[in-house]
Amino acid sequence: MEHTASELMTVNAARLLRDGDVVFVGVGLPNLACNLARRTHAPNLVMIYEAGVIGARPARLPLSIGDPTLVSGALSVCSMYDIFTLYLQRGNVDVGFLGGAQIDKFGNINATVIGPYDHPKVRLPGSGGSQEIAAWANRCYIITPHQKRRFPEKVDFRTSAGFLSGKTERQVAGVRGGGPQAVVTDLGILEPDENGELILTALHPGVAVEQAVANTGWALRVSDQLKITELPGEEELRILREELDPTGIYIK
Amino acid sequence: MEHTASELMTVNAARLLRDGDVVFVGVGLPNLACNLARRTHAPNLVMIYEAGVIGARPARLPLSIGDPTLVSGALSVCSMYDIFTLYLQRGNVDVGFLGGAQIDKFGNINATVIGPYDHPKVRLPGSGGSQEIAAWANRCYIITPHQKRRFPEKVDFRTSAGFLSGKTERQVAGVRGGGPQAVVTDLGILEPDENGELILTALHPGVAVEQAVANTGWALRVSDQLKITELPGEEELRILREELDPTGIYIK
Amino acid sequence: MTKLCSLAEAVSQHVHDGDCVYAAGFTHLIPFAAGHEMIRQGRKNLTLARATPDLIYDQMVAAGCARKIIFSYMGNPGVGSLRILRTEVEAGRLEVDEYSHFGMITRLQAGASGLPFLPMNPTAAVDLEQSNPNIRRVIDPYSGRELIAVPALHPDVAIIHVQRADVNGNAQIWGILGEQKEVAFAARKVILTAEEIVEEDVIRSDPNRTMIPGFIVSAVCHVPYCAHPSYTQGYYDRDNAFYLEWDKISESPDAVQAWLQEWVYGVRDSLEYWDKLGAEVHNRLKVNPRLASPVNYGDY
Amino acid sequence: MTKLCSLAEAVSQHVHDGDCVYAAGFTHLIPFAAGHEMIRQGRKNLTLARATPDLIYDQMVAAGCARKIIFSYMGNPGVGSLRILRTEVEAGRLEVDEYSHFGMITRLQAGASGLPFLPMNPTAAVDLEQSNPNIRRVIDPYSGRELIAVPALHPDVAIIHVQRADVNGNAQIWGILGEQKEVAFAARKVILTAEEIVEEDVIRSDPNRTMIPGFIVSAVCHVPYCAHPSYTQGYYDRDNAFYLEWDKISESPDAVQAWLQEWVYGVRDSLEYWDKLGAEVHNRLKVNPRLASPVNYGDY
Repeated sequence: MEHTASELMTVNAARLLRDGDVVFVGVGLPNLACNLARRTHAPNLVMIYEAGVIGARPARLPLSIGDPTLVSGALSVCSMYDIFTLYLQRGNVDVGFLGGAQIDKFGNINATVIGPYDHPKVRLPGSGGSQEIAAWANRCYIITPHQKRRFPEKVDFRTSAGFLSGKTERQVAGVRGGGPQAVVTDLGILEPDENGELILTALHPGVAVEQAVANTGWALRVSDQLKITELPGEEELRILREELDPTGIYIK
Repeated sequence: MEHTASELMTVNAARLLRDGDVVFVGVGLPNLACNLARRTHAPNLVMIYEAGVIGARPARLPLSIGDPTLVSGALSVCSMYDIFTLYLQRGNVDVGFLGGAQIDKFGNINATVIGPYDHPKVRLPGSGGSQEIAAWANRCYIITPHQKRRFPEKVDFRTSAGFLSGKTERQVAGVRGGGPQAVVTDLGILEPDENGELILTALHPGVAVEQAVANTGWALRVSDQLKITELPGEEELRILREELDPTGIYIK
Repeated sequence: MTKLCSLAEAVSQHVHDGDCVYAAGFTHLIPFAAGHEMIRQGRKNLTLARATPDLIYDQMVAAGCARKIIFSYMGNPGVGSLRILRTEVEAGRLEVDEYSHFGMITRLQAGASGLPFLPMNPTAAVDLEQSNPNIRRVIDPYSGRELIAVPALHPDVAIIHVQRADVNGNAQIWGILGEQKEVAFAARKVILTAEEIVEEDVIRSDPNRTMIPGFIVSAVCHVPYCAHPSYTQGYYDRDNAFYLEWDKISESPDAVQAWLQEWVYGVRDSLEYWDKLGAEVHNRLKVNPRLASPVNYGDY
Repeated sequence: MTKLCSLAEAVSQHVHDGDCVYAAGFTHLIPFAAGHEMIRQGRKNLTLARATPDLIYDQMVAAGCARKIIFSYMGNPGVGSLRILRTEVEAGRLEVDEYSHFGMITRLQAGASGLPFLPMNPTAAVDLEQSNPNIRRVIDPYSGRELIAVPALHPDVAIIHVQRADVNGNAQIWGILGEQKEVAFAARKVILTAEEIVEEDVIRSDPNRTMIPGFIVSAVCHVPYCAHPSYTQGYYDRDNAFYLEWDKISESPDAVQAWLQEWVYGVRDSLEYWDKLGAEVHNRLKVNPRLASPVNYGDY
């Protein structure tokens, strides 16, 4: 079956989720990925939104993470202070999804500024919840198109921490979460090696290593156990297209 | 009209409350005094209980400060952390009532131990909410029978701060509340002088200065503007006896 | 003791040029009508604080109300940039005081609690801390480790929209709570806008639902549909179409000024604004009922 | 994924000798049935933590379950002393870790938040601080002033009684909230006791009422009347007569042991205990309904 780049990324991200995971969900593709996982292999996934919603069961695809459809029929709603303390800082969140304008070799993310902070060339939205999600969720995943400008060797501004300059630096910093576990792109999947450097560990069917290397801003290393991902299945695509995003806002 | 010592203290304490005051209420006589004030000159009194109840309208006299009658029909219920932070520490409480086994010359209160802390002769209940009420309520009132053992020159243990060793010491400590404003006893009323020392400022009708002095553990000074309190009025006593404590649990 | 007045009176009496204003609400209950009223009354040099400035502050900045912004996520949620804010910040015309969401909310929690600061665990991402002298370190007196500290925020005025309140300002909220309670207690003054003004007995029937006690409230305004294009849970839907439309409008400064002329300066108040939206929008945002299960407090 | 089991199973599996136990509830919702079950199962050397130890810990100490108490008000509320606790402390047989209410609750809030400590403003009453090395100072990094600090409390087991929960442990509470939520999140394990087990749909109909999410709960026990002589708002009244009676019983160690024999060791579980209380008590504690006003979440 034909599929779009967004469908490919969403399906591969969904497969990284485990049944019973408590997931801090963002809008867009992460939201689609979580809902897809819940309808397939992870029926007990608990979706948490930074707006203070726990166990949402959205009846429609929300544009924002504060949509009323997330509230009606949810398990619990609490204040934002509670979400960030009782849930995230306390260690009750298994998975966080992150995004940003730049992701570097060690999975550090920039969502704040291109250029200097005081005189930005481009002012981006800023951290929102991501500084703490990146630090404290047990596992973090990143979904992003694979483009050289999005993957610089070093980000202009560290909005949220990956492995800093290497895994030991994160360990020394003493943050509780495990850091980024995978970056899902439209070409394949990057994962941290033992030093926290993102290396190519999987390619989607039909993609060449050279494509991934050419679209990465650092000298991308390739795992000696490089895998090929499974194509999105018919049922996965049906759920995405018919149930989750029938008007194709995100998956087109 | 005849009245008991408890009725006398309750009526005099009620008269210290102002309309619109937000009062942190304790059980027993403070509770009676607040409800009496609300039914007479202070209809807009807001009663707060450390259990997390705001604007209670108890339909019956509660034995404890966590009684269900305080909740049904209240304006708001919140957590204990909220009551102590948003209400008390933030400065939203006008009046606090305090009690204890010992009250000293500077209004410091002991509700913790008689004798040394590690090997107490008598183990009392401890602070509960009083350490913070004494520090942060704008005004504090104490209702207590006038007995020498209750009024030592210096308490064995400072559970909550009055004026410490004098008003400047409290000011230097930087606590936000004004400290004890009056001690209502069955003989009269003590109030702090400019140095924070409790002096006799009023006697109940028929009581002699000597009685108050003899029942105080320090050399009690007498205000040169000593007043005589007004006797409890008929309406005040009727409300206490018929509406608030019909079985006479507290006012006997 | 009623505090009931019009929103125009409340803004006129309680919001002054140069104030720090916090119009509360995370996606939900954003008091757009109050933002528009501040624009109509020509407030200047405001410090605008909100975790998510959202369209309300994009519009107020476009109208020239602000000199500084305190925030933690400057985006049009699910859509993209807040173009006006972004342009003003890139041009250096708007002062910035920036945090993560947790940092922002912690500032409010400290302010609401009467504490000078509150700690947060470190995140290992230090660039923002190094750019903002308000973010400091504090030593944990037990482990000796460094934690992050942010200072209390005390807005001069909080504007809080709620589902229902009584005339004294006792207010109930359900759905997303965001930072409503924390802002109300942190601020020096509270202006309350409510979808419905109800009898005190309605409030007293469900005290656990009451987030804000009347005695910290300065003014109570009856403002139905106050939140549009944001929403009020159970009352009307979020106008996602307008959030997408604003992304187009705000591409052009002229289009923005024309929009302000038509929808803010050109209407008297939020009722006229709602009326002007018309039946099609009203219908699109209508919500069918879905009631909470009954709760029994008992008659004690 | 049901976590439903009997209270005996939950205590047997999750409460171990030497644990720090926090049976939550400020006057309201005190899980007496769980205290009695711990007595029946002969738990020893427990550290018992509660702001107000109340009769539940007086009884557990009388039964020899505890070696240490963490508390902030050791009284029989509105009545007088907790005689057994007082005697044990005066005799030096029970270790003491004492705070003000605010200090105790702040320890829980820190624990629930994943922070090592939280600050409080100074009160100028320093005697308790000088007696308890757990109470320390922390420097406000803005003013340089000293604040008071207390360390996070992480009980091994929290026992939380609630009005209603589903089989996964999603739980709703109304009435006095005390420190229920903070204890649940601070603890390593949570045992939930509920007046009613309801369908998940009942919980989902009113998400703002849910205090505890199922995924932090280890066991869910259906225990009607669990709280007697404490109470459950809307379900039954507080048994003030028993609180007064305990003041008499606890004057004599023999009377206390006889009471434990009859009302704890002599009954199998809380249902038998409630039955044994008899019709007169049941009638006295019965409550007429008083319902909350309806709330509409909207069908989005």
